[in-house]
Amino acid sequence: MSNVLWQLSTSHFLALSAVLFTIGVAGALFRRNALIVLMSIELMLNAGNIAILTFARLHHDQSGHGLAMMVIAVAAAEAAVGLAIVVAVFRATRHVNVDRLTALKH
Amino acid sequence: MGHSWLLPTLLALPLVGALLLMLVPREETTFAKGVALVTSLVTFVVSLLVWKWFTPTEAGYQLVCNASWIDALGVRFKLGVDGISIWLVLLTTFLVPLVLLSAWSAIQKKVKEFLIAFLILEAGMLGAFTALDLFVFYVMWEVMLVPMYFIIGVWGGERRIYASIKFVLFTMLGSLLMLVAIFYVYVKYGQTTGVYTFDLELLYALQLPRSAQYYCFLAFALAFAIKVPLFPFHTWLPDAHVEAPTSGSVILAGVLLKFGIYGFIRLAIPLFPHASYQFAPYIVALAVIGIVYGALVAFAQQDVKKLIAYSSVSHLGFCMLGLYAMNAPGIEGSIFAMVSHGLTTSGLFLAIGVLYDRRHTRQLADFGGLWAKMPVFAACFLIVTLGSAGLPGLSGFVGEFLALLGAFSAGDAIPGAGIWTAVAASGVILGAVYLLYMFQKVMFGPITNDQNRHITDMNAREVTVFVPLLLGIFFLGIYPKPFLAAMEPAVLKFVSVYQTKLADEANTVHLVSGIGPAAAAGEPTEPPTEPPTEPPTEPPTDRALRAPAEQAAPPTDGVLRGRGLPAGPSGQAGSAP
Amino acid sequence: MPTLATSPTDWPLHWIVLLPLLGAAINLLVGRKLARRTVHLIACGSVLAALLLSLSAVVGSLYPLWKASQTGGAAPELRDLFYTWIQSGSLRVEMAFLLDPLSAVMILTITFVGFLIHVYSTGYMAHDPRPAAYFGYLNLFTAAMLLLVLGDSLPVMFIGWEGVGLCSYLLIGFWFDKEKYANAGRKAFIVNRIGDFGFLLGILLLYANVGAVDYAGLEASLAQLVGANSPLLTSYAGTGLSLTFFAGLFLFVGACGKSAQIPLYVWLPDAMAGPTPVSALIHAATMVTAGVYMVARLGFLFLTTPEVMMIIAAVGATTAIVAAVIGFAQTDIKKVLAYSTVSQLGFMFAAVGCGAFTAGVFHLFTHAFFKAGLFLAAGSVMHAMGDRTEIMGMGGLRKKIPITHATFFIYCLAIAGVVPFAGFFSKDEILLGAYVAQLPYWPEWFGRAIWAVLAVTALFTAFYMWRLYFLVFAGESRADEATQRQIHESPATMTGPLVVLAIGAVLLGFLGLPHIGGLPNAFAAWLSGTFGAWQGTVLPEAHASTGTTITLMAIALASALIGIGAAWALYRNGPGALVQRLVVVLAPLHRWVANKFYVDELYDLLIIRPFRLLAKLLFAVVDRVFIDTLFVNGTGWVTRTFGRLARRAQNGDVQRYFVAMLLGVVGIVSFATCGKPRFEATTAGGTAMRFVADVGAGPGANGAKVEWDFTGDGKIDATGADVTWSFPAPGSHAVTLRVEDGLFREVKQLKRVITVAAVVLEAAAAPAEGAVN
Amino acid sequence: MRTGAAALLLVGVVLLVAGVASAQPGPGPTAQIAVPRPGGGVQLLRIDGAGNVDAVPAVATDAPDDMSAPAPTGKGAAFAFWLFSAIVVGGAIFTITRRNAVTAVMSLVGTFIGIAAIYAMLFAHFLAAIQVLVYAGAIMVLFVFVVMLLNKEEEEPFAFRGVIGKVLSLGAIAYLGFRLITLFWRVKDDPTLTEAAWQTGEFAAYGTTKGVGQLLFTDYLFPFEAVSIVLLVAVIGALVLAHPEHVTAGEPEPEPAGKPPGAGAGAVAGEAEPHV
Repeated sequence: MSNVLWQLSTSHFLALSAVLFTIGVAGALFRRNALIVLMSIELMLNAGNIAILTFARLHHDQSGHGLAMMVIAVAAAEAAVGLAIVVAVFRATRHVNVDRLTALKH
Repeated sequence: MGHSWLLPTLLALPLVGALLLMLVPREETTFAKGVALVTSLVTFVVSLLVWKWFTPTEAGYQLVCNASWIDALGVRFKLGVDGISIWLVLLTTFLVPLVLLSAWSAIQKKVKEFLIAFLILEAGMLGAFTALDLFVFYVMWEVMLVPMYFIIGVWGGERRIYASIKFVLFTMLGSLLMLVAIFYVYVKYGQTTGVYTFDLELLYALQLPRSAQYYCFLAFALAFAIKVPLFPFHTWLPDAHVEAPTSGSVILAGVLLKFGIYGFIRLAIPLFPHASYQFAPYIVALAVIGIVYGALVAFAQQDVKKLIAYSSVSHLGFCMLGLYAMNAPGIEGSIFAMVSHGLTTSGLFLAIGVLYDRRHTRQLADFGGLWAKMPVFAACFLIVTLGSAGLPGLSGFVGEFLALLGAFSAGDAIPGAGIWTAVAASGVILGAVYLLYMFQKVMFGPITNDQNRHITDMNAREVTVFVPLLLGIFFLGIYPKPFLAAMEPAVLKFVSVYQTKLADEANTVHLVSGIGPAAAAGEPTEPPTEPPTEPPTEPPTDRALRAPAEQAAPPTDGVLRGRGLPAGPSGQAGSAP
Repeated sequence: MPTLATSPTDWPLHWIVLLPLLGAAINLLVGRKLARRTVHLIACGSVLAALLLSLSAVVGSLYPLWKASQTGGAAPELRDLFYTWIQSGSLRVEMAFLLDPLSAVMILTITFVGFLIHVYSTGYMAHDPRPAAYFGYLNLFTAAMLLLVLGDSLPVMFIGWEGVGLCSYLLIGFWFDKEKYANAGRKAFIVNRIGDFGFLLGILLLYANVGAVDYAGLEASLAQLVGANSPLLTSYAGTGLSLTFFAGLFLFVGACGKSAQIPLYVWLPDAMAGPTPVSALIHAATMVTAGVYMVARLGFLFLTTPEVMMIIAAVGATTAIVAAVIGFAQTDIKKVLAYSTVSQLGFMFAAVGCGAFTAGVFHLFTHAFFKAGLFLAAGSVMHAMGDRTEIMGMGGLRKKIPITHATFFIYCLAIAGVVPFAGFFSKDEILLGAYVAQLPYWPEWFGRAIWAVLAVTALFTAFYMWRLYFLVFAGESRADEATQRQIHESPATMTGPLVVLAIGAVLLGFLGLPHIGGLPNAFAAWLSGTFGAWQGTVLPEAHASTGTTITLMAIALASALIGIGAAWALYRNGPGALVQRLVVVLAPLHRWVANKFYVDELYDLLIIRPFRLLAKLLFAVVDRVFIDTLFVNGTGWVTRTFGRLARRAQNGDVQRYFVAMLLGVVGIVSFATCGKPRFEATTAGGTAMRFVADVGAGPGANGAKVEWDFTGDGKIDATGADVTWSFPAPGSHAVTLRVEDGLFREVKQLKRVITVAAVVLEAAAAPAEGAVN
Repeated sequence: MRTGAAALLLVGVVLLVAGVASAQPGPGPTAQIAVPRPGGGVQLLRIDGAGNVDAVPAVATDAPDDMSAPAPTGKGAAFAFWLFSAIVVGGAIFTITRRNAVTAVMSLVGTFIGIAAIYAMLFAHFLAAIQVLVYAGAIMVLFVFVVMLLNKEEEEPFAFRGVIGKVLSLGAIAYLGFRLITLFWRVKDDPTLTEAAWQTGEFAAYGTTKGVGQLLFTDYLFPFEAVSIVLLVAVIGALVLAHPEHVTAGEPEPEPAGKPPGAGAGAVAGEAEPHV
């Protein structure tokens, strides 16, 4: 047990990213508020970033950092557009409960 | 071999006509019809030219045009004509002008589009008949389908949508399976020889292992069985015929049905001889059932067009029977029966068209006693009906007689040939029964329906449509020798290709020596195109295909079929006294 | 037409067929525009030209050849190769013509009687609205019949065969506006077609096994087969019966269809719906005799199968007697004659069946004359009685239409078989031939049984013919006043042919005199040209003692006279009291006979109705329900239902879509990471086995460590994906494979029991160069 | 709000205690921080993109380092790791459980800062900065802005519509998490992960702005430019979407039964935002 606690290895970081990802998925699934869903997506993205950087570190290769940069940029874009949509939806329907926004069904 | 420009021009003419038609303003219908008719007549003249330069004594492909089309895939725009396809090409170019003439007053709405569709259909048909490249054949096969869909779908009767969709779905199902088989053959040939090509003459040399042959043959056979139509796959035909306009059903019955059998002769049997040898009993059984079933059901019809549709099922059953006899009389009989069926059934449909233009009904009950009022029509209708019933002296008999004769003496190719042929010969009686039943219901008896009292006889246009047909029926019946002589060498070559590949017992993917252009011309087969960069990976189907070969022994019915050439007195030319 | 002195093998016989064909073409195509007289002229002219050409061919060219053959020369025949009809593979059918004594007799009958009937028709059909069509069909018929007779091979005969069938269809249904007549025409054509089916099968069978379709070729190959006693003849296709049995049987079915023998005779009585000259020409003189001609022509084939000859004789005899019996109770003049034709045809078939080909053909020849005459006379009677055919309503015409009466009287004498007339000699020949018939495998009594049946039939024939005569001509007229008044003799064009035929009925008998006292039998001598080759083997005609011949002739004459007497007694002036009592006493029998033994109804019940039912059933059930609704629309329905199911899953809930995505991810992850290792073992010769491990293609594959344990002791025996290991002994061994994943360090293990080939023993002994397969 | 903070504190304390309590002498050397590396020298493995491994000539160290033997790292790194991962996980759980959106946003900011720390431990210094700057700074500000805009108290946070689907997904998530963890657990271990051992020579600038910048502007120039375009499009998109005029008064989403649709539409029209 002791060396698991004190002996850091790639697995720790990957385990962390796995946990974070799982929490993000749970959030996206169970929360009704569109904002929280968006935040959970951010979480999932960051979990991905951690894993990328861990492997970059493992393989001594900086291209992982480049990729992480791209992920952050895309996340930013995604957040912007997501929030814009949420605002527009809110303005139209006065609420942002995801489970009542099923207009795209038809 | 000269005149390689001829076949492409034959193909291009209808398309040029279609383009010209597009320029014609919409309301100038008569002018448009004129343009279409002239184009089709010019095409007919060019096809006569093809016949003139066609040397009947030569077995190989003639007037071959071999242009490169898609080099990356090894697809060559290769057209050629031989004894088997020459008459079908001529039949097509012969029928189209007649049909356009007969549709002069029948088609009222969207005339221009109708004519364009028809000319494209003609180009598709000619292309498919002359294609010597599997890819070109498949493309033309689909090009044919689209205009036919429109002709039935737009200008058809009440339930035309249902009929046209059913028609397209049936044919599409078959052709897609065929496409898979084509690619399989293409890849297999590429892997064994490194040369990726769709060229039929080269592909003929390919011998696939037994299980692969079974699956590919079934794929091809389904596509062509639907087109023939063999017994269980025929239900699209009556609907398509009933709903199609007269000209549509004439071309559908006259030419399109022939692709089924042509496909068998050109593709299915030479490419997969073992499989066709193995499935021969079942296909012959279906054909004979088709003959009897088609005739019986035709007898129970109230709608004349449906009756004739089922008669086509019955007639083409004879062609299939003849084809599977695998000897010269049988196959020549089958091809001849196809051509004569093209003439007689087109005549029948045109006659029904004449009645439909006057009475706008197809129910037998509405007619009766027309002979008195329409003697000229009666004469034409009688000759065409008797031709279709196979009266000796008319074209129908020669085809049926040869097919039955070939099938009867093909003991090895078809087990129990005698019994099957006897049952098929009963089709001769049934044919007379339902055709004369129809003829009597329409022509004989007192005039019951008062609308028939003042029905007018055929006008000059309709007579000019019938005259060439009748001449064809009589000429083919009285003097069929030149037609049969032209087919002879090509048919014998087909039989020899079939037998050499059948005799080759190896159960692996390899080339059979002595087949393909090289064998005929004698020089080694140099690869016509350089292989593309890297051969596509092994299609997954292959591993699945090879697996069953190991466990399941090929489904021979107990006795392993004799390896020797199917003897029988009429097997090879000149062997009989 | 000058006699064309050309070589026997290139005589333009085809013109005999082409002339009437030309006449038919002209009449059918442009006849409607021509005047009635020109139509008559063309029709009769073309047949006359054919007659003259035939005469010149027979007398001019064939007769000298025949005379030469009498003194040992070659068989007399004229051949003409018009052109090659079908040439496909080894099958070669020429449109070739053969004129030999047999076909000479036939073409002369056809053209001569045909011409007389054409002349008669001009009178009979004087006020018919469609003369061009009628005469066109009549010419077409003559051409087809000539083609049938002159044909040199079976397929060419088949063309004529179906051609005459077509013409009879058109002519029977000539007055098509009456539904009944059209049905009769169709019935005739279909029954003929059934016969043609048999004929076709016969041709196919012969060609498939003998390889020839023309008579000469057939005769040669059959002789060769008989000579070589080939298995084909002893037991074809393992049936113990000879090939020629089957071929003969099928051909005989064709003959039955055409010549209206049991069971395919039902169409002939109905064929009386056509105009009377048509019945005379087609259903008396020519077409119906085609069957007899075919059997005679293929005599060499039938002689090789005595069983079929027996069947032919039996069928002929039964048809003769059954038809004669039915003839008793008929009240329609044409029906009586129709059944009489069926009966006389039965006679001919019985003769041919017994091997008496000459007698059969001779009777055919004479029958053509007096039966055609009878029909024409009946025509003129109907003409006189305003087209009514009910003989019960006739009577007393003796004085009113004298010429018709006189000729009818002669014909009745001829058909009854009274001495000087043709009927006696030809029928007597048949009776003699039957009496002495003795073919191989035949029981001795069979010939005499046939003779007995035929003799009784001869008596019946005399009876019903003279019953007809007395009812129509004797006693007072039973017609109503109006018809009686307008009874008048037919015009010259009609009575002329009657007289000529009457003369024929009288004189022709002397052509075939019986062989007693050195009387010359010209007919037999003439036909020996054709039958000579295989005639001798069969007919012991010559050595029938004069005594038996005379007694048989006496019996025949006696039966004829008895028949006439009985008819005179019963019907001398109309249906007398005796007849009434007889009808009452034999009421059930009478009803049966009057309704033709209910044969038509039987056929209708057994064949036609089930046929229609089957057709409707097949269409409704198999086509509509089974294939259409089940398969075609069924697939449509299946795709639609699955579509609707899928649509319900898309309900717009974003999180539900996310769940779907999630499941996908989970699936991929789990699939990518938990593949099981596999390996294949193949014998590498001897007890060594080659193991190839399959570690899959995932990211971890390339760094994977593969360890094998063959000895089951847990220690690693070998590493690497492709290993060859030789086992100490054959039998089953436990092999464990351990694979450690390159990326995730996951270790997977697979334990499998493999059997090393037991056959290893001798392989081990043999030098192990290892037959690796 | 209060219970969340308490839970976070509790987790931290527990970790602290466990760490100290378990510091008995492990099988390895004693618990001093700086322990000389046995055998010295590191065998560097470079794995290029195609996945085949080739050994880079050993850096001038005295002997190839035995990869399998765990090199003892300072406990400080481990302690830091557990602390920051606690912050990250706690923040994440807070984000998805808090009823109040603002608390959720704030806890998300905390998570991001924790993640920045983790990046730093992985020597991704540049990215740690970016993380704080872009993520915590810009994106979270955006979120805060929007949360403030639509701050409507939520009656019932969790959507349990279609419970079967959710339970199914719960099972899937658990399996996913477990599967990932077990897999990652067996990933090839690299003891020098958090060590600067090989941070010499050409790897000197590993993770620093110079290193990443060099990489971005040479090898990955095209993706870099592409991302800039993506951002541009995103900006325009957001502008268009959020602009008041362009919002077509979409037909109001059908309210659940009982709430008259009229009222909903009225409400929107009534209190339309004053034009920005």
